[in-house]
Amino acid sequence: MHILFVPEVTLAILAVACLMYGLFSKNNSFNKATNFATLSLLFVSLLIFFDFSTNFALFDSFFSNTQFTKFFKILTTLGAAISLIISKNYFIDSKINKFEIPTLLLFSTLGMLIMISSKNLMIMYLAIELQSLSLYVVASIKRNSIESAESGVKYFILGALSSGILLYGFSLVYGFTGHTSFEGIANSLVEIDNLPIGLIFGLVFVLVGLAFKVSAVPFHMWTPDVYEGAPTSITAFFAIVPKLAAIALIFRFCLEPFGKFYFEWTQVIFFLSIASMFLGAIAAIAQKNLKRLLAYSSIGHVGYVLIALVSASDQGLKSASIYMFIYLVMNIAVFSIILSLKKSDAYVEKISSLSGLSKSNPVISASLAIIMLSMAGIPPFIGFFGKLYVFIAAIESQLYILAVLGVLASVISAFYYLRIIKGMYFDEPDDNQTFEFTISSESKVILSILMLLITFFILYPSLLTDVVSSISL
Amino acid sequence: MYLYSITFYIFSLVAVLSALMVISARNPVHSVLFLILSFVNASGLFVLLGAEFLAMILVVVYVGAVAVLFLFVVMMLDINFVKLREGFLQYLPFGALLGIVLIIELGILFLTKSFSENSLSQFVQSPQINEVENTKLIGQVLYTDYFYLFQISGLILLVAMVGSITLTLRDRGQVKRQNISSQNFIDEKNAIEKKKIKLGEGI
Amino acid sequence: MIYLEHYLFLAAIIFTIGVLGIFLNKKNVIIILMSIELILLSVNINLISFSVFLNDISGQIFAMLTLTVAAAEAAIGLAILVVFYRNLGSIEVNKINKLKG
Amino acid sequence: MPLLSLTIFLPLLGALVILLIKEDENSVNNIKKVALWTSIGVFLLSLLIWLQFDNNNGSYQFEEKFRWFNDFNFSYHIGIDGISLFMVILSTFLTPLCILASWESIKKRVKEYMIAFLFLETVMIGMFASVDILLFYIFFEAVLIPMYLIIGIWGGERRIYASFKFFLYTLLGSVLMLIAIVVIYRLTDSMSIETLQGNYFTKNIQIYLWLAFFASFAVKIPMWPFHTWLPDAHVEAPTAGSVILAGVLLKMGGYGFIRFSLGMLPEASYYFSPLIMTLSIVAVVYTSLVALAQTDIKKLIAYSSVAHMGLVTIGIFLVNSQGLEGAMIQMISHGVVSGALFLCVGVIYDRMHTRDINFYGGLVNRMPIYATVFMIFMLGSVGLPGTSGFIGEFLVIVGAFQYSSIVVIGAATGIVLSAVYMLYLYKRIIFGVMTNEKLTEILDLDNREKIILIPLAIAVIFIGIFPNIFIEPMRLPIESIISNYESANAK
Amino acid sequence: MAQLIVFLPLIGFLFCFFFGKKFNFKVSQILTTSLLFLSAILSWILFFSYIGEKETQIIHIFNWFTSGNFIVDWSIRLDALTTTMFVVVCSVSACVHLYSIGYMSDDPSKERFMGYLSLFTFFMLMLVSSNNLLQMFFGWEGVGLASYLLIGFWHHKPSANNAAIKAFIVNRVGDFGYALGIAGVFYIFGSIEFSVIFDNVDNFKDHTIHFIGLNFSTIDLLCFLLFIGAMGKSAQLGLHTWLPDAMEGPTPVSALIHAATMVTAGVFLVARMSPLFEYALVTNLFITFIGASTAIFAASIALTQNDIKRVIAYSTCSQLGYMFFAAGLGAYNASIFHLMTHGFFKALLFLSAGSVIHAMHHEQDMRKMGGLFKKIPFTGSMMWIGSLAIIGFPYFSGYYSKESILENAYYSSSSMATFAYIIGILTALLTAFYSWRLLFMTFHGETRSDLKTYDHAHESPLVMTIPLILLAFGSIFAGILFSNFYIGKLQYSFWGDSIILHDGKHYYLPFIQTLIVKSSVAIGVMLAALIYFYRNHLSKNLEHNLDPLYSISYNKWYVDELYHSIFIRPYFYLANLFWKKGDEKIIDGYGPNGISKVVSISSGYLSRFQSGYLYHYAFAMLGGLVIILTWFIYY
Repeated sequence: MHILFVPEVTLAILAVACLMYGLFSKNNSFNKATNFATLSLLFVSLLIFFDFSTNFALFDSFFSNTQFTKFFKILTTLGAAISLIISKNYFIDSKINKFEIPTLLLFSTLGMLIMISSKNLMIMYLAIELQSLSLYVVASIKRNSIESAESGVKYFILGALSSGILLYGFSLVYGFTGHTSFEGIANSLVEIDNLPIGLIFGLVFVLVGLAFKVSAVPFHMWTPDVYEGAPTSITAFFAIVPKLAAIALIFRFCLEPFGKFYFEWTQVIFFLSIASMFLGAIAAIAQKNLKRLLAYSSIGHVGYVLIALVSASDQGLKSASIYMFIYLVMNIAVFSIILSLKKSDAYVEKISSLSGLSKSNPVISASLAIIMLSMAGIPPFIGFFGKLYVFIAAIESQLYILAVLGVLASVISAFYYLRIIKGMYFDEPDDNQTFEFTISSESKVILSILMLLITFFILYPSLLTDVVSSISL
Repeated sequence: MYLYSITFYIFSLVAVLSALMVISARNPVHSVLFLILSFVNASGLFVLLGAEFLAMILVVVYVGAVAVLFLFVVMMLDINFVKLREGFLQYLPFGALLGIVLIIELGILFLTKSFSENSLSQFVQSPQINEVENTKLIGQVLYTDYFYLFQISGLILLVAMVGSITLTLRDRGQVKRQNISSQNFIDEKNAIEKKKIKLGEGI
Repeated sequence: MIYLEHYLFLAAIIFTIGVLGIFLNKKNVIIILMSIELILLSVNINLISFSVFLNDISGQIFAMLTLTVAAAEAAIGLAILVVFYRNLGSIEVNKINKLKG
Repeated sequence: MPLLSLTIFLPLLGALVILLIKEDENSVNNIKKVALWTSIGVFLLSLLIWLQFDNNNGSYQFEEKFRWFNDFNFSYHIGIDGISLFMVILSTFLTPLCILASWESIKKRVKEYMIAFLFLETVMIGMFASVDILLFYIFFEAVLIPMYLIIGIWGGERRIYASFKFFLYTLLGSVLMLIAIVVIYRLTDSMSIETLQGNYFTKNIQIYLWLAFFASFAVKIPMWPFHTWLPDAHVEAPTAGSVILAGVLLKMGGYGFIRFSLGMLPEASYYFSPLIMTLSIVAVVYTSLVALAQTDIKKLIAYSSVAHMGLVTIGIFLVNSQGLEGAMIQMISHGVVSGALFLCVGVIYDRMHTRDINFYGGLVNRMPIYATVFMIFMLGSVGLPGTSGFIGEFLVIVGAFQYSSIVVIGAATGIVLSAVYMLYLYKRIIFGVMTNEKLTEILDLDNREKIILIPLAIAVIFIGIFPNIFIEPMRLPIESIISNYESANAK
Repeated sequence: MAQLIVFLPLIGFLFCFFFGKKFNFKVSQILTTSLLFLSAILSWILFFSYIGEKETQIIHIFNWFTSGNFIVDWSIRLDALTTTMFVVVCSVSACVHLYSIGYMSDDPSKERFMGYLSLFTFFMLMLVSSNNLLQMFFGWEGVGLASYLLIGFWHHKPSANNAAIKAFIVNRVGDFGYALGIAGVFYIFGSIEFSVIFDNVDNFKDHTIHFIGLNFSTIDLLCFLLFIGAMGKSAQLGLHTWLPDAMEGPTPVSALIHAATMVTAGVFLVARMSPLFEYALVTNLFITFIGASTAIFAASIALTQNDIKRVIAYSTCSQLGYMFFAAGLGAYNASIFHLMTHGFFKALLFLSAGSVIHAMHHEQDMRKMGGLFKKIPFTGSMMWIGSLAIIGFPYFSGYYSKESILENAYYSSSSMATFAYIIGILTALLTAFYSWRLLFMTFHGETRSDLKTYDHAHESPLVMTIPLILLAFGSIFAGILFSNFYIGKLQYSFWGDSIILHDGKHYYLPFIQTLIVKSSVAIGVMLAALIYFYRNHLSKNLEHNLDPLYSISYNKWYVDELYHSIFIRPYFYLANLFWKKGDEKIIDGYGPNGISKVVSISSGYLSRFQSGYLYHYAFAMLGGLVIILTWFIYY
């Protein structure tokens, strides 16, 4: 019976159960399914926390279970659960309350969990597809909205293209090493000193595919459109959860089978990292839509995490874990605000419509301001520590150029974060429309905890760093 | 051996040409048909390689299911096909350039000497027919070693199903459905409602 | 003689055609979906030929899984396309530009 | 008793109290009072620190140290020595005056304003009291937040431009410092300013580190040509914001130069001192000239700040006791004087709502007390002997003579040029016949303004007559920096 | 006692500053004046105590500041030089204080004025009693400040404001040199205390120093820098422009500035530093040259000025020139002696002029005076005494000091000596001319003022005349009484080691030279009498016929205009250029604003790149892929 407590298995069963539960409950199916899904995710994260899956023989060739994967899996499940909690109201309010949504998100989360711990190209591919197919659907779930449909189309087509490229890369890797498992690939490379060009090609194709998943420049172009077009609750999920899995995967893919040849892949990641940081920072400046802005901001954040990847070290791994945790915290916080903030009966999406928020809702605007400063990496807020750790990793690996470019990009990006604060605090409201902040009590609790974490993380950073310190591949 | 080569070239030529037609045909219906042709030829190649099971699967799954699905959708959506061909050439130079570069690079990868010099050259011989036949071999591992993959692909299909239904199924509010149990359990007291109607006011 | 390279190059050509199909096409989304199928086909050719030449069955299993996923992808792709068509009344690629900037 | 921590965090406590007060018409005064009394309390605490300070101890005093990160050697390590002592006191001295200065002029969002100010005070004190470099950096950057809000919310017409320019410009400088800090940590595994004083790095590394620190401090102090944010920020900031900006925030750059560039990177400092000298001399001459052309009073004073800070940087990189002590005294003095000048501008701005020099004239006829205190600060700015400005300026000149003739001439031109623009300003505002009819009803200083300005005037004179009180405590730390520097460059 | 002398005026000032408004103005007036008189009396007592041989005495007050080995103390150095200056400063200042009570009787802010006067005196006393260069600088700048305050006392007058600023800034230019000089002295000697410097001068006789790319003799350079300061304070040629403008202040201020405080500071500095200047051979030549040039230059301007105060002002300038060239030639004692006598008669002249102005209801133009002797005979005779003193009429004080300077010039071995001597004589002639021109134009002949003013002209009240009498006493007898101590037989015992004395023998001019000197003065007087008294129309003719010369003189050699076009205009031009072009266009334009513009433009570009079209996105992805592949192929 142990197998039933393997988190992935449990989640698969619960996902199907959720589908059934939603299908057969007569009314309020969305509510019920969502609650069910949330509890399932929390339950699964507990399972992950207590390591029920270790040493399960049948999984050995496909799943790896390390502190790193455990950390990311917990983040993923918690992130998914919380994003469900904070977006529940929004779903109901904007009449996209279909029970399929939590179900699909459960499946997607399952895909992510498998992604995180996959150590075989095949299962990696399947996991990625399981994850993204669900997301394609939820992106276009608001059927009567052109934007939602368009974002679905774009996400789907570009995603399919990227997975095609990824797959092509897999086939090359498989062909040139004769293995699909990470260990096999790594073993077949032990004796080789120079990576054969075929494998380099395979590697590049795979990296491009993965770069799409983490939305690194220039494979990022879907991100702003999908973030903007998808219903905000879905965007919240997009911004929070899949990034975690994709980052974990790209780390593991680079460091496990190809760890020896880091010189080759760091060249690619180096370029992606710089491009992401700068594009994320620069392009965001012209944005008027809050969700789009956050999309670019997430692109920028990915650039920083990739710095940690380029450092190709243990410290890099830890830094990335910390960074992703902080990214998660900040994004959940910001989306829990956006998902509850209405102005004259419409959810706030334009940056300009934030003007005057500080007068009517001082607490909310202060929170949002703190989050923005934190995202910009201004101490004493939590975001600073993410950047600090990334730069420590970079400096340890003597990536001075990357570190310098990183901080320069962070200055540019500070501009648009500040612009939001400016909108709330400096601008006079242009109209008399009032803000309405409706937030469920659960979300309120979550938001408060996160705000405390963001603000007072500085007091006891070891809270996080101790957890991370044991992480390795 | 010549026969093998000739067969290979015929299959691959047709596959490539029909693939080209897929993306350049004026009529989407033709595109779909060319897609089918391309797949059929590819499955021929699979047979040449000795992967009969996949060849069959390819024909069954693609030609039988996917391509038909495409055809179905193409027919279902009421689209003005003539209009859909415009503007193809606008980006051709760029696209062709990119395509050529990609082809050349992949060509460099596969057709240069360095390729055959590396570890794979030992396999570059005529295909071997295994002692165990292909289908059996797949069958031996698919439900054992790759059981979990199989399960996950099942989940993927489930997700695809759920997803397509969610997206496309429309609840038509006006449609009146018969609810047999409620018909059966109707209470006669409630079946008829009496109302007093005042004169000159209507209901 | 037909070597592995021939198969790989064939796959490369089909891959390129598939890729070109995605961005040369400005009008019809369905063609794009088909191009994706072409890409996946090319991958399958790759996988199977490698599998045969490496004398390793896992490549064929991989190809089979790919086929499954491709089918699922096609289904979802078409479903999304239908949603889009219902909203816009068209499947022209160059009308998909509400979201930009 | 952790006196220093208490000093640092007491303002934050005050801010928390204010946070709990609901802002309405009745409670506005309570909010102001809480802020004022908190800051006065902090000032008294800092005086207590001064009282207990041991002049004959060159190392850090009032040290407190707690481990902060488990995985890295960062710690909450604070302490003050003679160099930081007066920076702390300057901060605590100016804050209550600023709060008092905002008593009437800040009408909207008083609660947020006071919170921002108290937060700012915490951060400033914390920065000067940090011994751990990372802690220093955190405070150093955190300063941007309240200042950004102060300029942006309560500022003038172009406040948004100014606040963004301020924030981004200084951020740009300081992030490079972050890289340098991390590099230092990687190389030495230590983050304590105290242990890193000396010559720990090879010259090549020093040069890169130095440039990174330079980027940050040169913008902050600000040196020519990184100064253009300052006039904008000053002009747009509310009076109290300008006071703190000129009074304390600029000093962060000079403080950083002494602590980091000189203290940790002596060889690079030697290598780059010609660059600093060139930029500083240009700053002195150039900005003094530009100051003359200004029509906005605040802008003029802002430019004069740049010129005065040019003297500070010259003094610092002379690395002799006259130069360094001169620079320190000049910083203290400038903190008082320019702060006071901005307060003076605030006085008439509150009355007439314009800072245009041409609008004013002949104020002495209606505002004799104002004219007198303004005169004292003006003379302090000009560097008249007997005022605080003189000591620093002159020590720098004395020090500069030992360095190079060009530098000393450059530094000394400041004597002439500062007199030109300040006297010209004074004449245009205060003297002459009152031609503008709007001015005829202008009132002289009220009691609140007197309470603000007179302590500052006393401070200006006091520092000028008894500078030794201020030089004594910093003597030992400065000597150790100098001897470090000399032994490093003797090789 | 010395402390009292120095700080009593400060007490007066502080009282006026803090409590002046609270009490009746009379309290301030009486208090400050009596304090000053107290100071003056004390300083005379002190002075007489120094007439006997007495060691230099140093009274330490407290340490001002110490930075490294740069140690500055507040202290008072007492020697013959200091006490002389005490006497001059306190006496003149006391008289001016007293006089001001009368002169400023119509002014609304009397207490402020009295306070400033006391402050002025205090700073000057600080200056002269200093034992180090920096305390001296304190006084030095302090008198600058006080002069600024007093010149601009009537702050409603734009010309007064401008003059005040001009005074301060021109002085600052000098201070620039002085400050450098102090820094240099510290650099060389390791101390700025006089005794240390003087003790070590010998060691640096042949020392050279590298300065702005050239090698200088150290002492020459230091003295040159210090002398720049002295030039500024003492209004020597080049930095003299502030002094005539300083007439914008009330007349007692002018008296104070010209006679006792401020302008004498430069001479005092050179005398005080005489052990150092003694070795500055080149600089001494320069000093002589500047001094002599100033003497004749200022005198030439004084010839044609019509403002009564301006004439006297230029005469001060010219007399200062005498003092400087004497100092430059090494005759420090003569220089100081002239300073002292000049203090008395110049104060007398100014206060008398003030009295005239007071009588004429603030009319200063001599062309509107004349014949006033009948109306105000007392003032007239005071003016006569002063004028006799200034031209060196025998047995008046000026006679001794000026004669002594000329003697020194005649016998000096310096290469500038002859030049100085000739200039000295010429200047004496001009001095006599413009002094009598002033007398004639003001007091004699027909009146040119409107009758009403003339009729109302009246003698000043007693508070104004008493100081005149006191000063007249000084002007007449200072020479007779003290020449022995300063330049005569007793000079060694008197001066002690407070200044450098050359061979103590008192040479007298050869008879023929004496004759030349005396006759030049006589010619000056007679010319003035001829032109301005007997043949009044001649003046107009001369003005006309000697036009270029006259214009040059009348327009002060166009120095102000010159400065305006080579300093002030470019200054403003540069200021605007740096601001508009430098800061706004270049630094901001290419710096922050430029970068943000670039960023926002590229941001717009990037968001256009994000066109919304699928094929563009796919193209970008493929492009990225191909680029990376190409990179690896060519790498």
